[in-house]
Amino acid sequence: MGRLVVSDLQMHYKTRKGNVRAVDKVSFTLEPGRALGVVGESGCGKSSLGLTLLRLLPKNGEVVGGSIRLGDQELLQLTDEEFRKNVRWTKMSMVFQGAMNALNPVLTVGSQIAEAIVAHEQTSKKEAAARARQLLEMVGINPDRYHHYPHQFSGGMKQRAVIAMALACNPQIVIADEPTTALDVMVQAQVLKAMADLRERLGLSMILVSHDLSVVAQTCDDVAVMYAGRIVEYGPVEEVFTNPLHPYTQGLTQAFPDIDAERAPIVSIPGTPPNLINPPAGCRFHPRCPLADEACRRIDPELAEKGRAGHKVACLKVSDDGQAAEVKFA
Amino acid sequence: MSGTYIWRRIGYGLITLFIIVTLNFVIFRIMPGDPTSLVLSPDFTPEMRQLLLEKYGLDQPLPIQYVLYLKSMLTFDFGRSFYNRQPVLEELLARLPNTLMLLGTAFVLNVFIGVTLGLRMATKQGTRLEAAVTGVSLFLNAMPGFFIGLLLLLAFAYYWPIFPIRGTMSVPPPTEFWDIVLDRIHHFILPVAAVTLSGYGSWYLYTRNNVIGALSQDYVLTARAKGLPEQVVLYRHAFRSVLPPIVTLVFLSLPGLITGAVITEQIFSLYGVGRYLIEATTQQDYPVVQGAFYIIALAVLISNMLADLAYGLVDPRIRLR
Amino acid sequence: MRKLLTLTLALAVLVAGNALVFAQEADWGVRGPYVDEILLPIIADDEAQLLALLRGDIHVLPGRANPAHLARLEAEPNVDVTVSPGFHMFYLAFNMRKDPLDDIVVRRALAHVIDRDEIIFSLFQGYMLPLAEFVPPASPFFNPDVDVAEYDPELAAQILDDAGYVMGPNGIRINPRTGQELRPLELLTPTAEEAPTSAELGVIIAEAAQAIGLPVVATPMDFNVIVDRISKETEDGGRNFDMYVLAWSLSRFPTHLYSLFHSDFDVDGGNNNPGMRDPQYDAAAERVFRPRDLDEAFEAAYEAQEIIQWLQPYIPLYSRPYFDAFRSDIVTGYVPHLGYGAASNVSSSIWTPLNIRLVDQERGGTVRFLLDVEPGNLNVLVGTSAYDSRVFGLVYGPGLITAEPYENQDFPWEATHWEVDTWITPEGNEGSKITYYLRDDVTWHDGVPFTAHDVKFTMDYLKEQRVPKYQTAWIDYSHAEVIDDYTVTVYFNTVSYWHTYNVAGFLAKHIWENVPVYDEFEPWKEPHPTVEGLTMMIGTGPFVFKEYVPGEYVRVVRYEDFWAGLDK
Amino acid sequence: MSTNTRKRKSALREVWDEYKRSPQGMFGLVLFLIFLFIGVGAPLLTPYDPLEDRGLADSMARPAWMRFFPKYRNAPVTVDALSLRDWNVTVEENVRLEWGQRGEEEVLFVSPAGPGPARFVMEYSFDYHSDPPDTFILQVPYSFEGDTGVTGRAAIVLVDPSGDEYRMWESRVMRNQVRWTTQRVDSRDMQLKTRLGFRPLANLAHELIDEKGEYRFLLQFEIDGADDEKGATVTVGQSRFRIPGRLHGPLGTDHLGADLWAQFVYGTRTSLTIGFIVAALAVVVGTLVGIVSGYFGGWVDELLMRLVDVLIAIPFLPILIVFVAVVGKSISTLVVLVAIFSWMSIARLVRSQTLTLRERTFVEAARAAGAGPRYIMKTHILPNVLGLVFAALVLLIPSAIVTEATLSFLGFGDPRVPTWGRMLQNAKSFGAFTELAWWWILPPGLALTILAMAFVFIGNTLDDILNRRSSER
Repeated sequence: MGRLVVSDLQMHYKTRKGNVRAVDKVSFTLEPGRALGVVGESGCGKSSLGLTLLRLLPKNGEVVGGSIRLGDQELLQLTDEEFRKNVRWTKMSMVFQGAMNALNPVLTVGSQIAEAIVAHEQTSKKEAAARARQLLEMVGINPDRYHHYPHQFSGGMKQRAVIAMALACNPQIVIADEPTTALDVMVQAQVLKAMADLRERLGLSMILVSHDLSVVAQTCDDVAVMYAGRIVEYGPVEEVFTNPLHPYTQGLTQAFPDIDAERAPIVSIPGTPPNLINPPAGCRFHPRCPLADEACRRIDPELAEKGRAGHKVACLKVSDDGQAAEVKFA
Repeated sequence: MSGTYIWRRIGYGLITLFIIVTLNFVIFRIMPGDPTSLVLSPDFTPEMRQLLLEKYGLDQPLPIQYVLYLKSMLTFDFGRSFYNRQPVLEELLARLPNTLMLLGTAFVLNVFIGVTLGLRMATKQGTRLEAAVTGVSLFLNAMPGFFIGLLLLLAFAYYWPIFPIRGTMSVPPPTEFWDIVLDRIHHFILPVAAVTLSGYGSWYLYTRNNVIGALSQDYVLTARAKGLPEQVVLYRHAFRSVLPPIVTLVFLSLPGLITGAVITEQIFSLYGVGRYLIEATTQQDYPVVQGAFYIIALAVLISNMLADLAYGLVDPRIRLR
Repeated sequence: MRKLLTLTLALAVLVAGNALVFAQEADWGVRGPYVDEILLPIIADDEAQLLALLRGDIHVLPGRANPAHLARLEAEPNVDVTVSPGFHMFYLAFNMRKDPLDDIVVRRALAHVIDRDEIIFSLFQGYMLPLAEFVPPASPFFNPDVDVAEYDPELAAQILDDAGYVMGPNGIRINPRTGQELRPLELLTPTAEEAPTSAELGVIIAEAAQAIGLPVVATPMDFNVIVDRISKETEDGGRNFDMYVLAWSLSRFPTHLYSLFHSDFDVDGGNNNPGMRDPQYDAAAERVFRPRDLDEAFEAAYEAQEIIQWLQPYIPLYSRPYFDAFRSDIVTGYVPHLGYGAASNVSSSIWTPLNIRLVDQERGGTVRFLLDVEPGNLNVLVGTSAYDSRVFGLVYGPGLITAEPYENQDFPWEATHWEVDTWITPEGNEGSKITYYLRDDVTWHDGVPFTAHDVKFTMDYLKEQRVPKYQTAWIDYSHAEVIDDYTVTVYFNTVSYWHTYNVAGFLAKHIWENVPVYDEFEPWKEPHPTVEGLTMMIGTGPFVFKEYVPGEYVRVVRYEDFWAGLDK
Repeated sequence: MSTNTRKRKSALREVWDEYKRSPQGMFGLVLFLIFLFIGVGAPLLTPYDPLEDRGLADSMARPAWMRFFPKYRNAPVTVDALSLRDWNVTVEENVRLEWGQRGEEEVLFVSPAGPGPARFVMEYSFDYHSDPPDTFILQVPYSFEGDTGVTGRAAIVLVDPSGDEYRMWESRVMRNQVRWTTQRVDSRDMQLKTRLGFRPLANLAHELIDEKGEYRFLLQFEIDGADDEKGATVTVGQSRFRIPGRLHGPLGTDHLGADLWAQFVYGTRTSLTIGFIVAALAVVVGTLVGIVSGYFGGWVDELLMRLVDVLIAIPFLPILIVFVAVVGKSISTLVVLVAIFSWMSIARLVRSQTLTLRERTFVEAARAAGAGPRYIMKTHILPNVLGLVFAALVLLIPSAIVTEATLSFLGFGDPRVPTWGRMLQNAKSFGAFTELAWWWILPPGLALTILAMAFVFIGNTLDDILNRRSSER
């Protein structure tokens, strides 16, 4: 098992009005067996990051720079066919946002799991089906429901089925894109627990893309906070969430109070994420940042380790020793 | 799919049929004139008219005519044509093979060309080829069916006399089996082409748009992510999910096909049911028109029902109640 | 010794009384027709018919009328078009029951504003013949001396002025009876698919009438609706129209003068649509319908024409000649028949099928003859259209008496001669009694001789079955007596010279005596009981019916034992 | 209220802004506007009435611009000339001429100057340099008035450049009074052709005017038997000579010599009108049925949806033909009939939309507040389905237009109204096929196609935008 090293990854969507820089010089490392959470508002590029890793971009999406290494293999150099055969699902799989739609409504759930196995391994359909039943059982679904259609499953079951599907070909890394959105809280907890168990049992690495900080806090080891296509803060979950340095992260943590916490006023960060075709000069957050000054408008801050080990942040207002002003969003 | 559903569906069908059948009767009785007035001859006397009315059963009071009519519909004994005194059912059946041949072939071609082309082009969205195919299809689809027929006739029968101008066989027809087949094909090419050209477009556009829609669905993304080959993604996932409406449309397109038959048979002078219907209408040949409409309505209702059933079969989400 | 039928006719057709146009020698001394086979492909579409002729798919294209087609055919070097005046009459009719058209002055004024030249040239490119008389000139009963109303709008205006229809302030004349402006007069014209140009014709007439202050408005209307309105009586006994234009196909006999204008037919469903009720005319028309002999027929027809020309219940407008096209490079020997055309009306004129032959072949070969409309029913008692008759003419022949093509004089056919007499019916009335002397060499297609029994059977069968198509034949028929195998006397309950022509023997007794219901019999579909290769559709005509493929064609072949021809 | 309208306005603006961005939609809109311009501006685009102005040129004249093809360079153009003054008197024997008036018209009175035969010849000559024409017409009005015993004769003679003479017309011997009549000499006259020794179908104009050069028409009058007491007068009116051209206007002429461009232009007008009215009627009915059916549900819904089923189950073209035969062919009944068979899809669409809207909170709230069904349907449901309905309306227009054209083509249209379908039907029935007259066949057919396509483009674009908006809401 190798680790996943992403460095300076740049991905643009080509549109008639210009290139949308959805992923902009993103770097991180995912050690085997660890879980990385990617958080941010919608439109910040976190889903695009997942799609880029699995090379599932729409036609106008194009990787324009950087590298993705898995173990000692540079994934960006593989042809589409090699990538499809050797990487997808066998090394890296994905649990998609909204399990409702991730399953084809006109095919049985079991067959959708089995077809992934058939596509990658020299197995008979029968064997694949047997494996699929095991997988269903593994995520806590009665294997007899192999022949059922998605609409006969409850939301949580569907999500677990999708997870089972992600595990079909024994991948090293699972990218989970908002796996629990649209589920109610109880089910959410069940699913998260199932995922955590499996990860432990199978020793998977995971990238969890979510806008829900609490989910990330519960599930992940590390967290990357994305804003406008960039990682603005990175570090161990505990560290980042208890001691958010970037004003944006602070805003997020205020917007998503810990579910355990007492009722706290829910606040939101004023303004909207920037247009990624023409991102603001300097710090991309400056138009929304209460601390922004002239320097912020000019200088684009680097993601750098500040304060404690492994806690990186890209903000001019954070001192090198990791001191940051507390920001209050009303 | 429960029994009660089917029974209810059949019940609705029967009610609908009854309404159509009754309308059919009423329409012709409110029509000005009677078929005897079409016998325009200086020798035509009032007595002769009375004779004909008796012969046609039109001298009976309306309620009795209606009852007799309903009975004839139920027993499929539509009586004899006023115009040529031939049994209506026999006449219809005699014309049916040509109509079926024309529409059957054209319909299969329509669906086949439309759907395969639509699938193909859905994956090539944005290319020049796709733009050209879609443009041509839109154009042909917008062109009135009769005009396509006219143009084909004008081009390939009048200007370049490659194809025959009329009928379904040479006069006299060849005697060898294969010559007969070739002769038939030669005669059917233009009409079939006319129906196909004017009809495949809607299938093409429908398939293309829906497959494009399906391709942007999450489950297609999932399928791709799973590393399935592109063909599998396209056919097993994208196409399979748009199949139910297409199958339904296959059954629901029957009324449109009948309209096509009327126009095409008229333009290419084919001995078919559609042209017969128009002739009978202008001749006020009630038994023929009523019989033909009854059969058409029946066919349409049955195919509507089949459409429902087929949808249930191909779409697991639908459980008919 | 059997008689050899030779016809040597110098044929000439007059075009509307002008010059001698066509002359052709017809002469045959062979048994039966020249050609072995006539194929009749069914082609419904006008343009396709024309193209079929040009391509050689058909050799004979009867009954063209479309100016564009005629111009095209004329330009073709390999196509001959014959022109024969016919008994067609396109007319403008008035409702004489309603004010103001009940006033003869108004009708006569309208007769003077009709510019037939304008109609014929602007709508038909000159291909129609102007017709102002009530019997077409092609008919032997045409009276050339009646005064017709010439086109003279000034005279029309003057007639109206003189009768007190003075011009009102709005360009509409005042009705002297009411003192009000004349009400709008609706002119019903059939829509395109029935008669493509009659809507325009209606406009021309309406404009001409408006120009002299008669508020005529043309309304195109569905054919069925027009027929309904003009032929059905309304509650009050009138009819719901003012004026309309339509056409009649008349015959060489002037009997239409009776059935179209006699007051007896001013009843619901009767053909006296204008509502003519003139005692003097009725008397003349009755004599036209029931003449004791030809002289009386002529005299009465002349008189009736004079009266009706003055009363003007119709204004005849034009007559369509028969334009029959032939591939002159393939076929020859066609015979234009005055009033029937060269190929249009096979059941009335058998001359062309008998005489037509291939250019490069003395005898034998196939001629392709257009069939415009699906025959549908080849039972001779049912099939009514002119196109069914085309087949019937070939298979059944013209009957006991026919007409020669030059002047339409009687021409003996299956009867060598006949005697017309009278008898007293059991009811004490006078009736006609006609004795026919039949040829003894006529046989049905299955070889059975054609005899007096067939004639009697045919007449009895028609009456017993009340066959509508032949109502004129049986309605006054009493009974027939077979004198011997080749002599039959037929008795009618009324006296009329025309009965002579109504006697027929086209039903083979040995076939039809087993047919209980005439209109359910499908003789062309049933194989002949004894002779292989024949159907039950057998006649005494020059061609034997072979097959009818619905939608495609009809095929007939030469009857080898046809009576007209060389001695065996 | 004012905020509401402002909101509506800005919503419209937004739709338009979005619409502008769709090239397909804009293309459709431009095409539509072109047709709209042609339809609305019809009277400005052509001086002719499409149906009543017949005989503008020869029947089936080609478009004027075909002159640029070498084959038609010398095609005859319309010659329409002549008043009485154009005639030259060439022979004058014993006659007295006098100009005068007859009503408004200038006429020439000719009477014998003295006893004995009087002879009088007038001549009209013209140079002809085009290809032989298909038709010529000469109309000469005249009358004769004479005392008993005085007779007159008249004749018209054509002299061609090589000097051959053709006696085109000869009067009977005129006695006493011959009323004012117009003698027409027409090259299409079958009787004239046979009299001159040609076949009755011969193209007389082709045969007679077959060379280039000077042609002369001679009008000859003779008066016999006049003396000092008895006289006679021939009155000659304004003659008219006409060679209808073989080339005419932008699209040529039909079989009656009527202008095809005028028919096309007015056909555009009718097609658009029919399309809009049918669609509007169908939308009104469909929306009403859909809302009522969806809102009330129950047996009302059941009944209305059965009706929809029935109408959908009937193949509409044959039944329309039957109906047209029953009800008549006026354009208004046609419109109503087509509308009757067009509203069902809209009813279904609106019904399903209403079903979801009915459950929405604002409807529930209104109901709780005591609002009646009429009010709710009008204020809450109707505005919310209007957007979708509008797109459906646009998509209905082309099918209505094509349906009308098909009916007209099959001969079931209103003969008094110029439409594209009628043009095509005429083309088919009056020889455009045998002539391969593509300039008659293609314009209406292609116009139908392009207009239909324009509406489809517009409709699809609107449907996209409005559907997205309504699903986003």
